[in-house]
Amino acid sequence: MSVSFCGLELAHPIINGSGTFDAIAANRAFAGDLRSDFPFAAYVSKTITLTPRRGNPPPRLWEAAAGLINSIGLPNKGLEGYLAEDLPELVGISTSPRPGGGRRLVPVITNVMGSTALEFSKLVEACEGREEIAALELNVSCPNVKTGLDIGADPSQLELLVRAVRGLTRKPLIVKLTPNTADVAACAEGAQEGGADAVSLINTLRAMALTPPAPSGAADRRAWLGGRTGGLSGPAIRVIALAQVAAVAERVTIPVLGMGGVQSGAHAKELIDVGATLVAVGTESFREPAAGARIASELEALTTS
Amino acid sequence: MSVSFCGLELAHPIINGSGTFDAIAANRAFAGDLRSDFPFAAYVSKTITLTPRRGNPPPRLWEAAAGLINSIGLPNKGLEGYLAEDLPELVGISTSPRPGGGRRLVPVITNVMGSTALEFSKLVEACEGREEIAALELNVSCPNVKTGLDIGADPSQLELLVRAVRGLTRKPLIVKLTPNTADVAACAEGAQEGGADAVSLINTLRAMALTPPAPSGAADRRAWLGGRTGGLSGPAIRVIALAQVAAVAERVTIPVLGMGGVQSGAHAKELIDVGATLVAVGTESFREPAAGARIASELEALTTS
Amino acid sequence: MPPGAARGENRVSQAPFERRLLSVSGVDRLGAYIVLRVADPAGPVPEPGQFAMLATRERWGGGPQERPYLPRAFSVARHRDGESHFLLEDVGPGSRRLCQLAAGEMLWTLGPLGRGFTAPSHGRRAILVGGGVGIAPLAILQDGLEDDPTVLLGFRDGARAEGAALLDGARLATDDGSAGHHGLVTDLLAAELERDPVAVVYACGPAGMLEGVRALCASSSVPAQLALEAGMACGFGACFGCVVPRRDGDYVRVCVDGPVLDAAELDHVDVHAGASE
Amino acid sequence: MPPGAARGENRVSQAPFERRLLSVSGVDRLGAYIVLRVADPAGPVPEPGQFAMLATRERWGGGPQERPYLPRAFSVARHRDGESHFLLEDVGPGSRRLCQLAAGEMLWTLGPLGRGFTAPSHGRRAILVGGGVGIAPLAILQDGLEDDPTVLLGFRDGARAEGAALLDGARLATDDGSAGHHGLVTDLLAAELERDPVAVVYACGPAGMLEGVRALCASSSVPAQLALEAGMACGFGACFGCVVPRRDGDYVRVCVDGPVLDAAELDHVDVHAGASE
Ligand SMILES: Cc1cc2nc3c(=O)[nH]c(=O)nc-3n(C[C@H](O)[C@H](O)[C@H](O)COP(=O)(O)OP(=O)(O)OC[C@H]3O[C@@H](n4cnc5c(N)ncnc54)[C@H](O)[C@@H]3O)c2cc1C
Ligand SMILES: Cc1cc2nc3c(=O)[nH]c(=O)nc-3n(C[C@H](O)[C@H](O)[C@H](O)COP(=O)(O)OP(=O)(O)OC[C@H]3O[C@@H](n4cnc5c(N)ncnc54)[C@H](O)[C@@H]3O)c2cc1C
Ligand SMILES: Cc1cc2nc3c(=O)[nH]c(=O)nc-3n(C[C@H](O)[C@H](O)[C@H](O)COP(=O)(O)O)c2cc1C
Ligand SMILES: Cc1cc2nc3c(=O)[nH]c(=O)nc-3n(C[C@H](O)[C@H](O)[C@H](O)COP(=O)(O)O)c2cc1C
Ligand code: FES
Ligand code: FES
Repeated sequence: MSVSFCGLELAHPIINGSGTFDAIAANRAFAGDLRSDFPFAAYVSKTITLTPRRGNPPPRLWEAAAGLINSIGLPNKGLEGYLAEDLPELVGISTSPRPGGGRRLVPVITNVMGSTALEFSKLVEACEGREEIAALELNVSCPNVKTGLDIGADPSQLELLVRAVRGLTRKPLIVKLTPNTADVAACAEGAQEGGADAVSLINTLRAMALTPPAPSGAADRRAWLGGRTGGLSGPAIRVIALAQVAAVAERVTIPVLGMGGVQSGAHAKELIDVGATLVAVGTESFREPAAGARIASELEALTTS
Repeated sequence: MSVSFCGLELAHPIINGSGTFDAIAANRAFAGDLRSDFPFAAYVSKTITLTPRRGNPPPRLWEAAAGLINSIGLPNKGLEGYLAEDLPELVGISTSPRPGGGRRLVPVITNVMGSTALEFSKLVEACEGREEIAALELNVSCPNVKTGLDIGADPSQLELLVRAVRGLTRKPLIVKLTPNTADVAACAEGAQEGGADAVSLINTLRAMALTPPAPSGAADRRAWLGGRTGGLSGPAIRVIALAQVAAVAERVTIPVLGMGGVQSGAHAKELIDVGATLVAVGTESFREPAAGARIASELEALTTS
Repeated sequence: MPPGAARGENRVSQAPFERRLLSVSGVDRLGAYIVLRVADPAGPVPEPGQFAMLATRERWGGGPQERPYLPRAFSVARHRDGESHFLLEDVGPGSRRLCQLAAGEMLWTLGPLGRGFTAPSHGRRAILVGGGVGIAPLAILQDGLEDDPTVLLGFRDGARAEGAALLDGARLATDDGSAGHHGLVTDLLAAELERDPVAVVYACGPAGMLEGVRALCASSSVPAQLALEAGMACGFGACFGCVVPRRDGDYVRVCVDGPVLDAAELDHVDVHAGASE
Repeated sequence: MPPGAARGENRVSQAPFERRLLSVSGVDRLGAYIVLRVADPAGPVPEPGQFAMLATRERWGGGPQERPYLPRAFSVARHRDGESHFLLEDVGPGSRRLCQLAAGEMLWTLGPLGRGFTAPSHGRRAILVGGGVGIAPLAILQDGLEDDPTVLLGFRDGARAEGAALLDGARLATDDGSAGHHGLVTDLLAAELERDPVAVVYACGPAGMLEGVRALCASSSVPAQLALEAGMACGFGACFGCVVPRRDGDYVRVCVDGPVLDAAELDHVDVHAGASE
């Protein structure tokens, strides 16, 4: 089951989706030593920005049909806080011992987002200096200040952005594509042209919910989410993710990290069958914190049978 | 409850989504006279093309989490066949008598698609000559022969297309936008600039399914659908539709026809609350043929309470 | 205008436009199958070969896959004493949920739908050929025939072969030899046509079996009516999802142009016509 | 390192990482509420104020809305004889489904989670203030207190007021006057603080009530611990969805920094903190 991805040797192909598992909080909330019994083969941090962000006002969650809409708004301590306080706590984590061999170290993949190429450059440069970081994931789903569209939605713009940071790091560079685009495969190509070592997808799909009618009956039609709109994740988006991952894998030669609505080893295998090398689990971890480990063994059973 | 839309006076705001209700087949399949007891306030034809199409090879359906993927492939008799055989059977249909007043005539909205502006022009010209057609809906979700992207995915291209046909008809022109784009509001603006009288959304979202593992256990990883990929509809896409309809309604001044995953009057009301004038019901009619009438009365109860 | 008038003699009874909430009056085990009895005293009497779209009122959907979402198609296996009978095999989430129904529970029902079998033309004996759960529509067909037909049924194993009790005087074939002829039901059909080809064949079952029946009948120019299956979303011609290719290359909707088709209309029976392969 | 060490004295018992499938040992009606008893002899003993994420094994999800999808958060109301008790009110699809559970059915449980109440500092009497279903964590708190606390509970109506039986020696207030004081429970609290302000207040209930308690205690500088609610997706700090604003403007996660927060940390109780408003 062990797999190599951009030079990282992983215990199995299942990792977490950025922003869907807080290793530090989980290690505190749960008994036992999660640090030596980690459910994922690699740990992806939530998105880190140059300066600290509080995130969006609540409510931040809405449960949709077979899915979840979130408008978390990327709260984080900012680059300095992350490097100084969080990163040290994230090293030395390992998976539980597996039939194959003993414990495998869990490399840290740091996910960063800037609103300009310059911001991305500063983030990448700072991370390049820290050997605890095994790889970088660029979150290019942030809105372009001028157009309001996601930076990553335009293939040529994305290529320029990746090229701008490529020279600043020797670490594997994963570009997390936005699904809110007309042609995700062209965006993946742009990322590859710009020098990305891998692409990951899908991020959440733009969605919205309205405040439910009050018990009184008088309906209040404001947007429910503090961020007004949010991103849809979970089972509802799995077949959309499958189509986008297949389209991207056909178009690029670099490895693909697939995600979106994965709940089982069978779901993970479908993403791998259409071309993904690794599979990330997000929302399912909310239903079951140990989902990553379960899905990894289900996948193992499916592939070795 | 009666509502006017682009000059059409309708019994209520609920109509069918193109390709999700065959009035002629339904009238044959069901007892009683559906023609004088029609569930929808207007009837939208399935997409008509210049020449006949057989559609995609089966299988054409896949049931997803809270949704349906279809790769029907727009089978139709072609323009001539539609005008000669179907259209005459579609006139004189009326809704069931409503508390308000008696029966209301159900106008025919003909949905057409071409792969070039010229094809669209021929379709629109031919329809202009038939008074049985009350309005036209342009399906611009067909792939551009060069780029492979949906024609409607590029705002400026869309504006040119609409402008090219606008002059050819005095009938209300509804542009059915594609949801597979980075900026659906910009596309709506393009349609408005081009002279559209209204926009409708959302069409299905590109999705994919793989052939389920055979009972033998040997998994066959071919794409399940004859068309390889298909379009996702139903409850799973409702919150995405809500976000797109809200974004479009904020940007354009022309009326908006909203659809996507509507199963109840409450769902229809949410689309109206974010700016839709009419609401179309698609997949829900498969679960319940009379869904349109039920949703219309649920909506009436909600809005008059 | 009933479609029957439009083409052929297929017998058609029309469904009410509103799906109806009916109550389960009984559930009987029949070997590997379940016979679901649904009280429907007021509903239209279905014709042999017609089907209904079924969904339970409670617990339709849910679970990690959130399936079933759409209703499922099932042939009417019998209609007597104001009850419709359905023969069910658990092959997935929808049929499994229906198999879990108990007397008194409620069922959403849309039907009868589709075009049924046409009566045997004068002078020709009827041969009923069924495979697995596909024997269902042959039972209600047999109920309506004046002369006793020849009944040939094929099953995978002994447990399924118990389903044969649904019809009278059936001769069996099983893949594993646990009952009747050790082999395919089409072997039995071949012998029958050999013996006396003045017949009309009524067949329903997996696509593979139907294709065998079609080929046999074609080569011995015996008329055959095949009750097809296809994945369905609506059952009343709305979605165009249930198509099978006709000889002339056009696609026809199994739900409104079928499910019973004249074998002569088909070049071959596409494997995808049989969802429950 | 348990977070307890990090800040204050909040009592914390840690959950196993694997969600556990536990069996319902009993379901009791309590006026408008349901008391769900779950057998958990082997699990960690929860601290007062902690909660668990619950989901039924069967029929979680489905129906036209396909909800509930995620597990739901419920305070541990009591823990004795190897059983955890939860007090449920049917306010939506998730709580409704849990209210339908019968003895013997299985429940997915993740917990105990979050930071509980801190013991009353020496010399101050404990005043427990609860509103509606929010009285749940006060019961397990009362079970653990050496000296009898003052218990003030508010309810919407008589049927809900029956829930007061969960605690001992409670004084009541109801919106409709059907039981106890005709008015708000905060009226009772005001009088109590008037009488003797040397106290520490433990409160749980709708956001409106919590804000009233917070304001009262602030003005009479009485320490107060508030058990908050917020819509939650995970319950263990993973999603950052359950935040409430702290006085310093930062957001804190109710599931890991709470649910029990020192009133002094809050500028006000945001209405959205109370999902079951
Ligand atoms: C006219 C007609 C009459 C029928 N009569 C009977 C009858 O009398 N008795 C009976 O038992 N059955 C009958 N069937 C078959 C029955 O409708 C199907 O077996 C049933 O729909 C299966 O649903 P399911 O959820 O149990 O299984 P599914 O999960 O739907 O699997 C059944 C088949 O559907 C395909 N499939 C698998 N997953 C999906 C998916 N996600 N989306 C779409 N397709 C999928 C596969 O080919 C699979 O083998 C009939 C079908 C038709 C069309
Ligand atoms: C720490 C904690 C402890 C709790 N303890 C208890 C307890 O002991 N007993 C008890 O009965 N309850 C308790 N609750 C509240 C309980 O968790 C909620 O009432 C429950 O989640 C409601 O779920 P539901 O599906 O029944 O209702 P929902 O449909 O989820 O509605 C509940 C509220 O959620 C919001 N809402 C409505 N629709 C949606 C949607 N689609 N997505 C997101 N939000 C929506 C609305 O504000 C609504 O009022 C506690 C909550 C927390 C955080
Ligand atoms: C609550 C929540 C927070 C998320 N935060 C981030 C984030 O900070 N950065 C990012 O790149 N993706 C983020 N995502 C997207 C996920 O990493 C993942 O791409 C998406 O949820 C699809 O996978 P899933 O369906 O398995 O959840 C977040 C998703 C959720 C549900
Ligand atoms: C089976 C099927 C066929 C469809 N055919 C068409 C079509 O021919 N033309 C078109 O513009 N939209 C077509 N659509 C899209 C619907 O009109 C509608 O935009 C979409 O299904 C979303 O609505 P819903 O979720 O209520 O189904 C089709 C949808 C389905 C499910
Ligand atoms: S099942 Fe929809 S057209 Fe046949
Ligand atoms: S509920 Fe997910 S962080 Fe609190």
